[in-house]
Amino acid sequence: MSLREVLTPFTAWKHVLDAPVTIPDPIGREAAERYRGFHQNDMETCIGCGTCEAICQNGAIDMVPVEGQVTEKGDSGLRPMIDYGRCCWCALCVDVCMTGSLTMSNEYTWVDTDPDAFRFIPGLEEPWKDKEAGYRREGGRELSGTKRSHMGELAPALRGDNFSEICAGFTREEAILEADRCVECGLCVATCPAHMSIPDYIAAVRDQDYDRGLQLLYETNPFSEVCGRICTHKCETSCAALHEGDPIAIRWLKRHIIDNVPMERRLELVGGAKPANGHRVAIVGAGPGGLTAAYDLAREGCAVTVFEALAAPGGMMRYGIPEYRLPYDALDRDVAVIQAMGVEIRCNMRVGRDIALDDLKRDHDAVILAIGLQMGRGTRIPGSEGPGVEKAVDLLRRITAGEDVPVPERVVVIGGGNVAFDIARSMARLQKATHGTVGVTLTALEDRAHFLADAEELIEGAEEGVEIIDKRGPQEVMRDASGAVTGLRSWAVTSIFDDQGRFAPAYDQADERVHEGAMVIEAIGQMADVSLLGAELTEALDWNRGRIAIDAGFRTSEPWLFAVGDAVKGPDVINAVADGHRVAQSVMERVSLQEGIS
Amino acid sequence: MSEANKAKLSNKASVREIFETATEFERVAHAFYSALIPNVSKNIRWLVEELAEEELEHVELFTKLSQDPGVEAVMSAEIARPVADGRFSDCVHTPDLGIDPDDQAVLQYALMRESAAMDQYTELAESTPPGPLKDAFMFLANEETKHKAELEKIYYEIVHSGGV
Amino acid sequence: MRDLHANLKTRHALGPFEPRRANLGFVTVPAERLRGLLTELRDVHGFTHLVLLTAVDWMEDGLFQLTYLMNDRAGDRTLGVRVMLNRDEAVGEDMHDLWPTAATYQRELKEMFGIDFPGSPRVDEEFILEGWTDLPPYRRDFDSLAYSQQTYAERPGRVTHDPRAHMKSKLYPEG
Amino acid sequence: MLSFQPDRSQYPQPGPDGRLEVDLETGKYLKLWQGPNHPGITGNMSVELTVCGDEVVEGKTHVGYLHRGFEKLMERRTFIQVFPIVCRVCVPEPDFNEYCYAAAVEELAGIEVPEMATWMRTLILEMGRFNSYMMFLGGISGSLGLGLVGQWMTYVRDLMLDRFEELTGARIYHMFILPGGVRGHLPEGFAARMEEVLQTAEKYLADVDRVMFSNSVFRLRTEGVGVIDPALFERFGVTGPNARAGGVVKDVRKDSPYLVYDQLDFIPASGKDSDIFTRVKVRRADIDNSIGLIRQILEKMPKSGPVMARLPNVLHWKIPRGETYIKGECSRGEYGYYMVTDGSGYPRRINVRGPSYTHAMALLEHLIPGTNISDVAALMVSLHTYPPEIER
Repeated sequence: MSLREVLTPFTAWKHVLDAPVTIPDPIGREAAERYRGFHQNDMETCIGCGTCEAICQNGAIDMVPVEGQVTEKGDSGLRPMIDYGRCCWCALCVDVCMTGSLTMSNEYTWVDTDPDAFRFIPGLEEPWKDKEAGYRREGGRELSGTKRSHMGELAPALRGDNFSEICAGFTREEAILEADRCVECGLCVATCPAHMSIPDYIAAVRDQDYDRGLQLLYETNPFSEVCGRICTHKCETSCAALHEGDPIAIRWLKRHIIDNVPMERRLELVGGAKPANGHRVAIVGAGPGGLTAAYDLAREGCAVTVFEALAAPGGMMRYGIPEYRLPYDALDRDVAVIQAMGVEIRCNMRVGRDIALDDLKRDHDAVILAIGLQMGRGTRIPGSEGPGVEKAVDLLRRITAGEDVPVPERVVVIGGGNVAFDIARSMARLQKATHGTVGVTLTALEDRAHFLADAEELIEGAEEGVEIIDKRGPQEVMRDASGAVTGLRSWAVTSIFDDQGRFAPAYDQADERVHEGAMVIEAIGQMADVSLLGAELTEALDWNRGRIAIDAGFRTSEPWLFAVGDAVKGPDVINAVADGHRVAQSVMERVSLQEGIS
Repeated sequence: MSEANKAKLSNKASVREIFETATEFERVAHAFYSALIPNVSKNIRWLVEELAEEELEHVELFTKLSQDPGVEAVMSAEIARPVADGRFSDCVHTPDLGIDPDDQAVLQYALMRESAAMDQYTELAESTPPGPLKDAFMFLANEETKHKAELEKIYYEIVHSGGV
Repeated sequence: MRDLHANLKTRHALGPFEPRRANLGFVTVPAERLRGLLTELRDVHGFTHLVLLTAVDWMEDGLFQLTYLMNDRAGDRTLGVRVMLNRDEAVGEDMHDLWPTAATYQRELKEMFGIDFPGSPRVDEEFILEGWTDLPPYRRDFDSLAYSQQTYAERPGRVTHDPRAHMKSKLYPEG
Repeated sequence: MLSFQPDRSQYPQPGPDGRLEVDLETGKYLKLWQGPNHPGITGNMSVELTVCGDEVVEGKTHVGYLHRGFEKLMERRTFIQVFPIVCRVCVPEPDFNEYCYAAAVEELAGIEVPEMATWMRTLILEMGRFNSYMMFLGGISGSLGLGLVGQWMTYVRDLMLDRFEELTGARIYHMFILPGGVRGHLPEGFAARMEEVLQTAEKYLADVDRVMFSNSVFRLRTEGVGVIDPALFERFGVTGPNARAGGVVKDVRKDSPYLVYDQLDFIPASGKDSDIFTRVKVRRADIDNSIGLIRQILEKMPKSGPVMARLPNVLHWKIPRGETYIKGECSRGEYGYYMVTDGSGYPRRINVRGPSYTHAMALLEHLIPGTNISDVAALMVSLHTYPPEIER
């Protein structure tokens, strides 16, 4: 113990004149740039998916309707409300936010006498609403994957000359990875015309419970083999994941489930129909709409007969969509389950030729028209009448039926929809197999960004050698002296839509080109062949701008007649399926009512 | 070649002549569509009915104009014959669309007529001296332009559909 | 560690060695062999440091797992010794004579899991909980959420909406 | 050296069950509660003292004042949801919880953490250790009446909190180390601002050396007081500075290196006397180590690179069945997470192993008899106790 140790501590006094280190007025002190302060939410970017609520370990977030936010496709209209009595400012909600709309300001002082004020909806009028500084997650959305899982596909070199299916479907590993990315917000369900339980069946993939998955599929859709391959998958356009990455491959996951349940097991899981109820229903057309209605009605115990004009059931699914997108055996499996419910499908029975509509009316309690759009539209431009000009749907039908179709070395296709690509890519395959080279030119009015066809059609079509020329308006089919087709003359399209988004092409006549080809295929549109109705019924029915008028329950103005499918409504398989369910419901209401009367 | 047709080929015409052709043009169109209504299948009847209605409005407009003293006063004036007049005059003769024409055929015919009318009235509006007749031609030019655009949209909606 | 396991395996009726890292592994020992194993590990093999003693509730299997985490500081080795106890009348062996700190662990296990350690000092004294009458709270069958809902009042005014159900009600209530 | 030598003939003797027979009725004894609110207790804990005169004959540690059932809460949260709550186990040095939890999850889930993240984690842990010691120096000086040091240290700690704030976005509960990596890179100019803080700290620490370690009062009250016999270390699970002050130079950072400690130069501080003074001295030297380590890390760490590994979708994250133990050297000794998973989306069991569990219970109760009332606070603080580690 030295004197030094007694005296040294007094050196502390040297600080007595130092300026204080404390901040005199800490109110208003700016927090650090990335401070996790009060929340901000960009109301326009937010889609109300509720993933913030799902991850909040404090249960601090409620999803609530907010004035001015509309419930619409891809946006629930709900917005997060945060209870600051529970929030711990961990910012997991910000990290997981699917759109990046939810952030945090670096504001951290808030005084209020009303405790309910601290239960607040960020993005309205809070003072820090537009503050730039504050926590932003680094590196984008890390907590759920943004990249779509890989799926095997036939390489262009291996598929160019054959009709083998291109997509291999997910392996289990790939499917689990993809299913894992889903955040189960359910925004897609509203967009799906059939309102399939998408998040639930994706969860079944994650859990590797394919039985449960299959049952969920069949609750809303008897065409999962088909839809798992060629659905227009609009659901994927309202997927929360697409805002900062790839949308979930919902369509492929659906296919993955069906791929993993063998046929016998499907029948077991779907179960049998109810006992016969004595009602008879006739359905004209074995397309997706008709067969879905048939499936539902048969399960309810009705005796259902489907009259199909062509040699095999499926409608456009078989005769429109090429085999490389939808193999016939896949379609057959879907149809087989429907037939297993007791549905009788009578093929080669064209109503109006092989059997009269009146006979159907007489022998059944109800008739459903599900005739689709089987007739192709033509451009009727000069030169379009006569040999060498074909309709896409006719050619596709002939290819499916196994007929020989002419395969010139050069072909021009008019149209930019999926049908145009179906025929272009089918012809490319036939050319490759016949001539060893591909010579297909596809011209469309639209620019590439607005093609009606799916994006992958453009990619895959180009891979297979289809020359895609956008923004061309067909003017004339050129013919030589002998009358043989030599090409298509077209003008450049300068604009295609008016300010209301309606079709109104304008042309630059100075930019004229001739697309060489010995065949011109028109794939611009389709229409229903309503001749089977006969003059009397046509006159008796109500019509709505060219289509049979129906109510919300798909009832026509004739009480015994219902109509469903592309001919009256939706443009694709999944819409036809959805409508098939609804028409079946209406038919059941009608037959039950009859029962009540008799 | 008849005298009348010779006169048409000269580049001057009296207002009366032009006026009468136009009146006839609209009247024939209305009559044509009206007659077509029962002959087309019910599923496309809506289209023909809409076309007939449009034309009727124009016929009524010409009827009103003919009773206008201001119009009567300029009837004998000579004005430049429009370049489009030949095409326009031809439309006074109605085509044979066959038995039970389909919607696309009706639309294509209607589009051709609207196109001719639009060009005719646009030129007339330019060459007619100021007055109620010029106003009427301007109105018609404007009407037919809108009408043609609308028909084109309908055409594409009907024909270019269902293909996805 | 494998050598050590091979050495001890037969004498102490050890289960298979489950390596986790080069310096961490786990092994299960029958309850009646526990004291002998721990003593040998401590006195002979350098595992002098009892890192922790805790329990895992395998409710579905009707078992409690006791984990004695033993550390050989000089050799940088950690061995987790597991003992499985019958969950219905869970009784563990008192080890406080080997490590006085074990008494604290055992007292906590009694309170939180209901596992008794007869002979352990103050094992029946309340440790953390005061006047607790419910199930031992760290058992899996004690539902802490239900408990808090029964015990505390929720502040009213919180309502949430499921986006999927909300969209259905707004966009397609019929179907 | 002054030493308290009481007449122990009047003391209660252990009964047949080994427990003291203290009969308060005799009037010889007094029950005295130190805590739960007491400057000598860091956090909510109390020591129930039985005193005879001013000598303590028995001490019992009482905890439970801030029990939140963390280990139970963790079992009821998904793996990502546990991340924000682990830091709350410990206010002064929360980051160890974040690191141990993240590392346990990563190991059981088989996730490789990017190199950049391991450097950032090491930096955070050393910053946390530094701050923990700032509170410790304030605490130990306060428990001996040297309030001034506490004020200085609070200031220095606050400067470090500013660095935490700009780096992690928060001052106390940083929630920065999450399974898979860390949440961000160093802000622009961080190293320079950190250097300023370190230099300020060194200036203040030089003052502390003068007013505390060269202070006769401090030395008189801490030298030779609260001696832990190194022979007890193993039996009582003594780790960290408490053991190093008794000559057992064990430091997890050296003996079982984790993160990037094997790429850093430092010599764990140690002493011989195992008394309060040495324990404080060892921690003082540890601070210098931390300052040096922070400088080394900022100099050696990569300048760029990812800080997060690709995780599965955290909303459905399941981890295969397994168990592991992750440990590190926190400011108080060995800190660890024992985690058991069962293949579900929730941890089956997480046990938080904090050094205070043994130091402030069994060891403290063993050390207390025979001390003077006024020394208990310093003794207890010298063990560096954070009560929440006891009652997670």
